Amino acid sequence: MKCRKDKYAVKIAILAVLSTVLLLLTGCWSYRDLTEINMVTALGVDRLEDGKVLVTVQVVEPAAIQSTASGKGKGGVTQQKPVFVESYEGETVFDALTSMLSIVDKKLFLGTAQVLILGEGLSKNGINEVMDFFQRNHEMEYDTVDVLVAKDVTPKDLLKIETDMDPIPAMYIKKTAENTVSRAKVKRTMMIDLIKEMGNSGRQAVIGQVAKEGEKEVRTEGAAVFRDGKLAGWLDPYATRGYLFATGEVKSTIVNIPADSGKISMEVIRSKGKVNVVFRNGEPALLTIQVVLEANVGEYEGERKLDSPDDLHRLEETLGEEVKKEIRMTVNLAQKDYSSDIFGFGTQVHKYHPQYWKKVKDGWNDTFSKLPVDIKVDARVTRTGFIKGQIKKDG
Amino acid sequence: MVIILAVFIILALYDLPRFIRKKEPVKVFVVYVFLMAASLAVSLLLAAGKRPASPARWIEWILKMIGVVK
Amino acid sequence: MGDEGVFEKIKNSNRAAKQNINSDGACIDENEPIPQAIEAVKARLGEIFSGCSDFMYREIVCGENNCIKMSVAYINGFVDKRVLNQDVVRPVLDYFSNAILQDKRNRIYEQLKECVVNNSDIKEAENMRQVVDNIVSGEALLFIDGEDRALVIGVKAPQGRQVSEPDTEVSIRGAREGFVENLLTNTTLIRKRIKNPNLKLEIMQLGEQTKTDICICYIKGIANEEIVKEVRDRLKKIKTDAILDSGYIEQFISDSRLSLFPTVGNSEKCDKLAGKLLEGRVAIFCDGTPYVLTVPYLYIESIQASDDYYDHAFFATFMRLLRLLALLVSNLLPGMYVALVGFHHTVIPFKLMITLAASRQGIPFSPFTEAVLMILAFELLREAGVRMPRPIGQSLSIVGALVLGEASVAAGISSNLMVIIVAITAVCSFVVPPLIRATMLIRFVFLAAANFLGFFGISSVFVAVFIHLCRLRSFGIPYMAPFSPLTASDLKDSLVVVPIWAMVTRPRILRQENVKGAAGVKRQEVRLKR
Amino acid sequence: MEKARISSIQLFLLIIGFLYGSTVIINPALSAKNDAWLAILLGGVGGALLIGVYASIALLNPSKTLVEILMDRFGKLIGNAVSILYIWYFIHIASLVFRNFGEFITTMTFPETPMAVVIGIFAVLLVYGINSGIEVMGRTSELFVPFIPVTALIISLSLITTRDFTAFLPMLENGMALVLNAAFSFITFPFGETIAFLMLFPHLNKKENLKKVAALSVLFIVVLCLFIFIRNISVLGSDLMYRAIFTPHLTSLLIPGLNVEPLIDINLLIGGGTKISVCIYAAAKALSQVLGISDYRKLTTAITTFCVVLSIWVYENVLEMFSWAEKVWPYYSIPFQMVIPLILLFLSLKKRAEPSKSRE
Repeated sequence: MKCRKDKYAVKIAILAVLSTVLLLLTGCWSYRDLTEINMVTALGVDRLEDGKVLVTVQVVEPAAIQSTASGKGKGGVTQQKPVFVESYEGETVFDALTSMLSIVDKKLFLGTAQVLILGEGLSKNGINEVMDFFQRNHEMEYDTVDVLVAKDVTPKDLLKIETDMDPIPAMYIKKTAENTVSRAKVKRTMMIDLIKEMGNSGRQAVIGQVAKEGEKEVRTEGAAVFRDGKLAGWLDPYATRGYLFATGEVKSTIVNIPADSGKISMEVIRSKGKVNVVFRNGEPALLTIQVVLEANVGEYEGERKLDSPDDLHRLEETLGEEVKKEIRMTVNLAQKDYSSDIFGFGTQVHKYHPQYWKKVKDGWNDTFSKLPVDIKVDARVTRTGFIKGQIKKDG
Repeated sequence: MVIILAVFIILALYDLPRFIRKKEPVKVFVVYVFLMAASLAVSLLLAAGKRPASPARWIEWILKMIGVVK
Repeated sequence: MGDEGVFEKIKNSNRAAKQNINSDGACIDENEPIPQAIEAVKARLGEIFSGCSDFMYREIVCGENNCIKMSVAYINGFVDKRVLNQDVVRPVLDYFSNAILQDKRNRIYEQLKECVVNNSDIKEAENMRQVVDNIVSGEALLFIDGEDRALVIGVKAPQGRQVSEPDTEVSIRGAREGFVENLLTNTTLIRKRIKNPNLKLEIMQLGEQTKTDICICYIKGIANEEIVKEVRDRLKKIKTDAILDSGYIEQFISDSRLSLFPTVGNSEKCDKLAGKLLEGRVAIFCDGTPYVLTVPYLYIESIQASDDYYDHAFFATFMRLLRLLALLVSNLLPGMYVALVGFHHTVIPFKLMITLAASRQGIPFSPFTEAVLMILAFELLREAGVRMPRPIGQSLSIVGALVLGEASVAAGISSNLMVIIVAITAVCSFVVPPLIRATMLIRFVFLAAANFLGFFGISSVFVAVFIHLCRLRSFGIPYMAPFSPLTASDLKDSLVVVPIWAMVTRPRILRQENVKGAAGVKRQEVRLKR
Repeated sequence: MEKARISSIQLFLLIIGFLYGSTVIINPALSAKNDAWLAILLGGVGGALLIGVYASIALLNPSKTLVEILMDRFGKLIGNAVSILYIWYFIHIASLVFRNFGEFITTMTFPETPMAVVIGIFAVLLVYGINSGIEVMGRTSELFVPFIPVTALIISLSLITTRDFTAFLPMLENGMALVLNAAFSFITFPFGETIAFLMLFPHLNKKENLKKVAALSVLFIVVLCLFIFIRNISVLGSDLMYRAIFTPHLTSLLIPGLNVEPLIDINLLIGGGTKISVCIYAAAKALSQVLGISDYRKLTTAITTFCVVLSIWVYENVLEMFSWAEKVWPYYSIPFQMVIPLILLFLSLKKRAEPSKSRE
């Protein structure tokens, strides 16, 4: 009994000494208190004339956010600004971010980044190089960062806006991009999508576009088309929607169709898009785009009455034509102007005709530009809202 | 360096008195001391920045000699 | 009896044990005979009980020519004097008042035993040792001149408080009866619930000085004989001066004496104990304490409550899971917070992160220090609440609420969130009373690990704790049963509780073999499980 | 000899934990890119055969550990020599898993923490587990290993919306040779290493279940790997999956609105922990049997210390770890995992045939 107790005592003593020694001698390496980091909410990357990278960060001040959120009328105390924006240039993104520590007080933490804005200059030079850093860094959250390309404005200027809608401008920009769910006029690209598209030789990247609108607001509309990581051109909002229809990324949107003397807004509530490549004799002969969509009548300013199924069939046809027109416009842009397979036809070729793909892999965009495209839109109108026809005085 | 020594001393203090008390046969001591000494030597070399060629390399070399691996 | 008295007693006994002196003033041999002459008895007893003012010795002289000499010895206040007079002294005087000493002496003894004394609880003492033992246990001893035997008459006065509802284990449904300090009352309470001769109660005495009655209780045929034997053996091995509470026994018979986790259960509730007995557990009663021990005690029992069996099974299951959650939260929450704030910023959702950072702004301490301080403050308050006289309770809670809740935040010493976290942790720790002590200490270990290596530290400690739990055994039964080793049929009363009518087999894990034989007999019958 | 017994389900879970072990970090089958599913299937079949061989050896030599079997079949001298080689092999496996684990933690969460500390703490934990004996290891695995499929399922379910189920096309793009190569690596990487279980099999309480348990666990792990592979490729796409260092971790990062990084960490702790403890247990047990020491526990600390040092010593950088695991490991393992066991099986069969003849 006595011996056993001794053994325990010795064991405990040794374990205690061991752990204290370990704890004392080592300390905490990766420990970093929340108050000792600068939470980066938005990143802007641009390339300067001399080839250096200009990185802009927007950093949030949590205390200021809290006070603006909780006590708006707490006057008297000078309000701290909720965010600050700093820029720094460096050879690489990482270099710039680290060098920036010479002007900011705490380490920059990228895990909270909501938006990554790529400058036009950078995009024209190629984005693949700078994206490497964002993949490699362990703090980045691939699935929460919205990637946007700034048009006609530098990322730095864009991040400096102070909007009234949200204390954090980055959140404001992110939310305008999120509205794509109900608008479908901007391409929303999360970082993970971009990374996947960049690695996929059968599909070129398309990134949403953001521009400055006045002093305090941004406009998130349209998209930038890339070819092999380099900016090839822009899509206007309607072409963007054509692109989204074709790739099946439309969640809901409003399509205006002309009718008689008035206008009709059709609310697309469901849409599926599929691209395919038809092979003949081992060679691709035809590219097809099939879209099936379901819509409601959202607003009807037309003259003709709307109470028979035939009226709806007529609307379906017009809607289909309208959507087709938009897709056609996008296809033309992609084939003729930008020569970039943004729809992912190449992926289809890669998946189902790997032998042929090996031959054309490098020149696929040129092959793509020359192929005829067949677009089929099958629109269905199911509901008309609360009422059937429009107001008629004599009804 | 000091930390490594400290850890090894603690480990030895943890085990050896137990062995002595229980009057273990000599072979236990020999094997124990051999393994610990080897570990200590390697870890001191590593800490000093003089990394000896690792077993992974030896194995690769042997396999290359035989000609299985290019 | 005041606490100081107890303390003195322990101190004395310890000292005695150390010096290895038998502190019996007079040394009594194991087989010292009872002197035949009543004067010698008187002298001997007077010697043994010298200085004991509560020792009473009453001589009775009766019969013709005062030929019959008897004496009664007892401890004053321990026996019910009214009963003693009524059952012993009066009948003796009446019966022998005119008796002539014509019979042989042993006839007196026989007569006394068989037809005079009105008490049903009569034993015999054969030697001086037994005599003294019985006197100090509160029996009255009747000596007859010329006999080397003495009658032990059970006239112990019922003592202690009334049976009442236990304070520590409150239940919404179920019996309000709790155990009291008196061993006999307690065993009766159990016998009342299990009216079956198979309910065995084995009495033994422990403690060199205190001679405390200990009673092993089990149901023959349900309890595993090996466990009963093991309990008996372990109790017999106890060599100590004093057993003042079942807690003493618990520490002696625990499998793993250094483990923070209890491997011996205790309960104050009769219905709960009856349930445990019927599951095949062994109970250990200890005189002088309302807490009855049960073995084997498994981890799962700490999240079981007697209400579970009286309530709807779904509700009971929900409560079980809730308790498990509370257990996890009370262990892990402060550590998790420290890990999140210190290491794993990516895990925190963005908006929460802003709130967190804002609440931490301007706090001079690291989250670890903050957490330790707040938890210590809380534990202090809790301990103070237990120890101090009740009337002061109110002021303490005001101080606690103000200091902890308001002032520390206002003064910028701790963050709002930390107050919330400590509060949640505290509430959760009260949900699982048997593990409060373990939780309290392990919480700090988790905190330190989290501060050192974040989630990796936490999960390391978590795994270590579980290895430890898997290592533990309670009277041979693996502590983490029925999860590991997996005993499928016992899962019915683990994280889920099946309705009482579906619990057709007894816990298999408690008796490795013969489970079907025991339960199979009355399989269809709905058996009271607890 | 320890009288400890483990049940069939405990062995099943131990094998699963062992096989899953570091496969959660490095899955050699992934070198076949989008044909990895084929490599997993082929490797699984091969692995099942190998484990079948090991189980047969154990059944032909009941209640004997690998060392005792080697002594019986090869004689004392050669048996000792081969046993010592095996001890080295087990130590090597354990240290490789230690290294994988350390690399994972330092890359993913604690870039500033020295790897030795992470590994060291893990080692202390495991020594505690191993010294508790095989029974406790079995019981602990019973509590923890079920976490592995559960977390895999949770992560998959939360990613169900972001999937492209045709991502594994085209088939056999890079040729069959690559697939076969990957399949072979997959056999040697998790499956062949179960040779360490030959030190554990004698503890199984119901010997007749041995083959069933082995077969079931291989089936389970193949299904689990396939499941995880399909999840990863359909979420990440083949290019990113191939480029990522710790694929499942990356996948788990993509759960919308939630970050369950710690879940993967604990998976690794469980799987890797099981694997390392089985290996160190096997090594310690083998060493104690070779030397004739009564209790393996005396040697665990020393062996674990050596493993920790070896794990830091063995590779210079993370890419060496990956390329070595893919290129050298399979060939290095052949004698240990295939040649010697097959010889043992042959000799054991012969031995069983002999006495019946001599009796006639």
